[in-house]
Amino acid sequence: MPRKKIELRNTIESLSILDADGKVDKKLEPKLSNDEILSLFRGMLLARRYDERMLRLQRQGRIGTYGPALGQEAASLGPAFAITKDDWFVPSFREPAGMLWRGWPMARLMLWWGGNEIGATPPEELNDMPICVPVSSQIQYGAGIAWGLKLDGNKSVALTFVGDGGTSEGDFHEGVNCAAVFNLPMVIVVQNNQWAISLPRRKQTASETIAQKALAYGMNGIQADGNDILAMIAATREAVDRARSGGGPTLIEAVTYRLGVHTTADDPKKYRTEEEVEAWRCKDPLDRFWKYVQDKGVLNEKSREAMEEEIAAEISAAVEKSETYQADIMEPFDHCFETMTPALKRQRAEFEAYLLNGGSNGSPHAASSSAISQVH
Amino acid sequence: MPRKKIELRNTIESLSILDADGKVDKKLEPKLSNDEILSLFRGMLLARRYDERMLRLQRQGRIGTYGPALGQEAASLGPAFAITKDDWFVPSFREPAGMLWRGWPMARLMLWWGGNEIGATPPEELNDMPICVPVSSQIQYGAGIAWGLKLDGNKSVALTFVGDGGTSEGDFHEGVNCAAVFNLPMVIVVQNNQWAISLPRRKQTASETIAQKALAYGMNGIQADGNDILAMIAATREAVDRARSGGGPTLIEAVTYRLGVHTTADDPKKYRTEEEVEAWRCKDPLDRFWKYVQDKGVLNEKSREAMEEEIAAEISAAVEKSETYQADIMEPFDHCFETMTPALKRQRAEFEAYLLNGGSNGSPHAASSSAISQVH
Amino acid sequence: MAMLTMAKALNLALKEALQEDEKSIILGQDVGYDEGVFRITEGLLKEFGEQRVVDFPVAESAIVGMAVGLCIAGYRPIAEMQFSGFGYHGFHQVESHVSRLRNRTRGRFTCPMVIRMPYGGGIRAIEHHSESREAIWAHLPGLKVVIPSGPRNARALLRASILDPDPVMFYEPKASYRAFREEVPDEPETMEIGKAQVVREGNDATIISYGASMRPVLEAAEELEEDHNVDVEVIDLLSLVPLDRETINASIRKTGRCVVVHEAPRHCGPAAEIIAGIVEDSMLYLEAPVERVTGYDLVLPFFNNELPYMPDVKKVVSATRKVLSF
Amino acid sequence: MAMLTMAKALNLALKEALQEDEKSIILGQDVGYDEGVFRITEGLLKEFGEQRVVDFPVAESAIVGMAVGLCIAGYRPIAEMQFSGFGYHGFHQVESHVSRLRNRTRGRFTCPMVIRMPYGGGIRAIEHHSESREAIWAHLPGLKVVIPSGPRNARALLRASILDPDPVMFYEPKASYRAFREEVPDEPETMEIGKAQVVREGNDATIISYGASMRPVLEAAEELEEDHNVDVEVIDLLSLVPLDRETINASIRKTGRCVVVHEAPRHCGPAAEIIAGIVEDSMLYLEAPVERVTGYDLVLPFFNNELPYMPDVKKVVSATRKVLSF
Ligand SMILES: Cc1ncc(C[n+]2csc(CCOP(=O)(O)OP(=O)(O)O)c2C)c(N)n1
Ligand SMILES: Cc1ncc(C[n+]2csc(CCOP(=O)(O)OP(=O)(O)O)c2C)c(N)n1
Ligand SMILES: [Mg+2]
Ligand SMILES: [Mg+2]
Repeated sequence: MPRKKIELRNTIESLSILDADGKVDKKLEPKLSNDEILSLFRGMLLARRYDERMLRLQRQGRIGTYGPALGQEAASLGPAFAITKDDWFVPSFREPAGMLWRGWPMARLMLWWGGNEIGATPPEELNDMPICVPVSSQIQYGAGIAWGLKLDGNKSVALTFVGDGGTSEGDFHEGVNCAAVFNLPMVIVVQNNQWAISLPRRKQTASETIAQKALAYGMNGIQADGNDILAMIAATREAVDRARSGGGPTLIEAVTYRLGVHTTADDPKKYRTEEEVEAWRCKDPLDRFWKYVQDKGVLNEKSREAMEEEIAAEISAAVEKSETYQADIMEPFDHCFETMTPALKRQRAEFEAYLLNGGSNGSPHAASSSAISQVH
Repeated sequence: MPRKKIELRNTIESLSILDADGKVDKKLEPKLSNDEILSLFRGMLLARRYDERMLRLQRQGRIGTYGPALGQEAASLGPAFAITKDDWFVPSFREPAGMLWRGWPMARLMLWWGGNEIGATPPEELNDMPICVPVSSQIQYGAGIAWGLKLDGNKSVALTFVGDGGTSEGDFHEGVNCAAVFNLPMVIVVQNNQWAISLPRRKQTASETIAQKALAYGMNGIQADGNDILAMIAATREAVDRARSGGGPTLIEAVTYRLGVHTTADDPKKYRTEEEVEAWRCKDPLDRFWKYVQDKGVLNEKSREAMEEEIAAEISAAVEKSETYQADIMEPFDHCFETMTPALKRQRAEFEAYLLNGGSNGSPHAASSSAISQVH
Repeated sequence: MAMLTMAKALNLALKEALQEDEKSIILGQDVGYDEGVFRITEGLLKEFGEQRVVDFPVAESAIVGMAVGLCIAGYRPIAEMQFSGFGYHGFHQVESHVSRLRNRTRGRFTCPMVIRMPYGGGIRAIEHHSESREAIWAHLPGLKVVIPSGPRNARALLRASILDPDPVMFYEPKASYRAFREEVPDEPETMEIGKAQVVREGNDATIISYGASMRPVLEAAEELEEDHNVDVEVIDLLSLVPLDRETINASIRKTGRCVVVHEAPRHCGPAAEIIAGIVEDSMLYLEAPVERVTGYDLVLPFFNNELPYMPDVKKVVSATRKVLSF
Repeated sequence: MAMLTMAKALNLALKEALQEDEKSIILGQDVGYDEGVFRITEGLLKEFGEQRVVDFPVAESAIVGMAVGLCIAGYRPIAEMQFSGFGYHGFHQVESHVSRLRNRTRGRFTCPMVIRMPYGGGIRAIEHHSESREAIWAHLPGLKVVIPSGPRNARALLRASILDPDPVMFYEPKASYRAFREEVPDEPETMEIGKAQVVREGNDATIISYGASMRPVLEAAEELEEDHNVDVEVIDLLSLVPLDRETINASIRKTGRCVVVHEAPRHCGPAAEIIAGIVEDSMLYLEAPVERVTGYDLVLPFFNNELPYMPDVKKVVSATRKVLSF
């Protein structure tokens, strides 16, 4: 036939298991033990309370600009839960839930937002990358890690996150295309939280879904309810199993919503309505899972209270730990190269002389606070 | 339904009208007058003979490295035919057929390959861009031109070319995505000639077709037989009509083949078989259209002979014109900025003194010829 | 005359451009409804609409590359990179097309565009939001590189950059956006691009700087006068390309001593070019080696440690005293 | 010992790397079946297979970015940009990750990778295939920038770069790939990165250069001796980062006169840094301003006009005579 429809290998599906009212699709429900359900709930709650505390710390001037992930807890925790320690976790910057689950010391995350490289230093035992700031650039090293894993032949996968805005970057395209070409064990979760700072999803790309972008790469893609931790677990498990068995990468669109500010420097009232936010608040992943947890009899109001207290104490301890951290002001010279170059040795000596001579030791900042409050 | 297939707005079709045996699908055949058929054939023949002559000139050392488009004549001529003078023609580097059709003086194209900026200077009356070297970077200015046309409200379109290899670049993704978001009057023709230097199409991307990449951007896409000038005309007309009426951009995959070398510095024997090339030679767009032209009674062997002679003379005249061109050695200083900076004035004086002092006037090159023969 | 911050002054220049030339168009991430993450485009979407002030997807290469196309189509784009730390994503488009289009087409097509980007440290921002890499653009032939230091010159230079027939990389010292106010005339004002300003006259030494570093430099100049009875001349370059060697050399020939100050890393940084130019033109007048007070050849530390790694008053004072005591 | 071209010498170093370290991996466009557009990777796919020598899609940012990931996973990638003129497409990945990963993670992750790219003019190549922009990398903290000039040092330096625990931008002077042969030892040989070589001793003036420009420089040195009885010292830098200021200064203190030669544009180019360093360390020894023989601040013309725009023997000779007659 001279003009005919081309049938594609892959189709794009949408997946939802636990809906906003707490109703569960029994057929699709992933099998979880009560312990697992408990710890998943704790993980979500911990991330939520962490975010809330960080917002307060920012207002008190105790950390810098902060970018919360309020409302997106399920979208990073579900996937993190669905992989093993041996797998790699490659975050963007909206995955505190996943990072804490993986074992990042909370104090380190706090130190990142407090302006310390130690916060970007993954503990030795974690196969984790730190927060990544240049949007979508992490896709590339995510793909590169997956490549390494494939070369190693060790069946691990690289779970990599990016935002809806990030899908417009060239880096997204190049990395995902290459992951498909090389058939890499990579799972890409796009946290489609409907906004990229002030740009709504529909102005970011004209495609109906983000998931269908997988078709451009001839790979698997699925749209999952990102506020439904069960759907996120199921979608990721499916993708991870496929990747482990040589089936290549998968693109998972997690449909979610950024309930809070982009960062504390942002004022969402400029670009979105309170009604829109309210509508999404009803789909809060934590509330939804809380119903599920209660239905399963894993927790009740009272035992949750205890959990809340425990979490509050954990967070306070992390705050204290982070606030007693003392950065070594000379350290940057040690980490530019393995061996300091002559130029750096000279500059280090110059810097040392400056400090000895009473130079600034880092506090307090000179810039006006009005400038600070406008920074992303 | 908690797990369901997502139906997409767009589907991808394939289109072929004039097949390799010269059979025509009458239903789809675009209406062309005999004059149009004649000039289209002349355009294809001219491009073919131009390429052949350029290859000879290169072997004789009269131009630099040359990148022929042998076998891809229909894929750029068809689209060029389907737009008007007011529309913009934004080539990559495999569109001599389209460029000559648009009205580029052949001598200028020769001068481009002879190493002169005049060859990159579109004549004042053409809405054309010159040859673009950084793969896919032209997609961006193509989209920007389309944006300007839309702002002007003047119904023109920007026809932009790229190769199959070019679709892997971040620039392709960013430009096409933005064209779709802004609903720009742009037609993107991907000349899928199966190879990007030595990389075969299947290692460039894992998608079954290039056309389906349109789905990632929520826009129209079609796969056309790029060796079938009728299909290329029909596909482009459809896309152009849609763009003019506000329907946004279209991605056209022209399935074609590079019958010759990537450039004269390339040795395709290193990476592809003679059988493969032979198989595609049977699909030669010129031979195929020649049958059509004869069937239509527009030309016969004899009148074609006359045309061949006329073309040979035209090309010889262009060679002569290009070889008598004298570049102004001082000119580069005039075209860096509208007004020369003090630094450049100073450097210009320095350069003048050097020339007066007997400095090189440009000939001959010092590099060893063995180095030259290895350059892409 | 109104007392404006640099943020407001830049906003004024943008507004004037949109008013005066219907072909001018602003594009960038969050420049429309959000009015820019630093509010530099405040009120512009409201006044000029979505066609003229365009919120762009997160795609820097396309911002630059499509701006090239807009230029070809006869428009005058004013593009914003949200932070200079993300301008690199468009580097290849700048190198391949923005800086070359005029030359390649022998003037048939040109790029009368401005690429604005906030740069520099000192505002407690997260990684990638504090660097100074102006030298990489200054090295590319075909670009102008303009860097204002205060509200008044920011407005006048942005206006001049927009009117310029060639592409201008416009680096905005974000730490100065709201740090102080200056009188800015109500009437449109331009400054010639490529002319440095002697912002303080003196005879003992010349301090050359630009952008955000002008503040510690001027403070240092006062401290030097008050505490050390040293009378320094201060030059605000205002642009790195063209570089005003005439003004620099006139001053060096007077003072014979020089300190160059910038936040950018030292190696192959702007100070090196300034020193090379001084050597070429005025070596015999130099009475001491030129001192460089610059960023070290390190990535600027995360913000908790960044301040000591930046030029400050103390460093400028001691470098100046060093060139004086040579 | 064998007499090899630089192309063959580089090929040898790559082969050694693949043989000695199973974690080494070569990636780039057309490096496999095509054996590289300059045949630098000749025979490697055949010997080491598709897993070790990887033909990559046309996506420079991914070549760089995925190489970062390979490093994190414990591999040692040797990436090729087909031409330095397309390396810009990966600039943001280099700036954001390659050059910073060690610092950001306090050494938990590092980037022991090499990015090779052919650079420079003079081979009648089309647009974008002839530039010299090494300065933009040299300005980024965290990168080493190595540029060999002949077969023997090319092999030894590439080997050293591959073994280096930090990222190296390895600029290959393509005009020298097959221009001449040198004895190259059969046994693996390395050179310390960051050490310049005095390739000709002399007392009257110092000519500093690197890469492709070494050829006209050495020819000029001979001409100066024969025709003008001038005895110049010639320094081959071999790397821009680290820059061997010790060797430079020792020579300047001896000769008092200096010419710096490179193809890169002048403004903010490598010569500026070299001159600034000389001023800082040895100003009082300078008996004449340092001359720069460099590319002009223009895009290199298309090849028909490029030669006069590049440094050549005549320019080096006349600049040297100028510093001598000052
Ligand atoms: C390359 C790059 N460009 C711009 C920015 C500034 N920026 C930070 S977050 C952001 C929006 C990202 O949107 P999205 O990917 O949807 O992630 P979200 O913030 O919604 O989680 C932008 C533009 C950046 N960090 N990196
Ligand atoms: C950004 C960039 N990277 C690399 C190159 C070198 N190069 C020239 S053509 C080519 C292959 C392009 O393949 P394709 O897009 O399929 O076009 P074709 O040559 O097949 O027409 C490459 C890699 C380039 N010109 N630009
Ligand atoms: Mg988002
Ligand atoms: Mg191709």
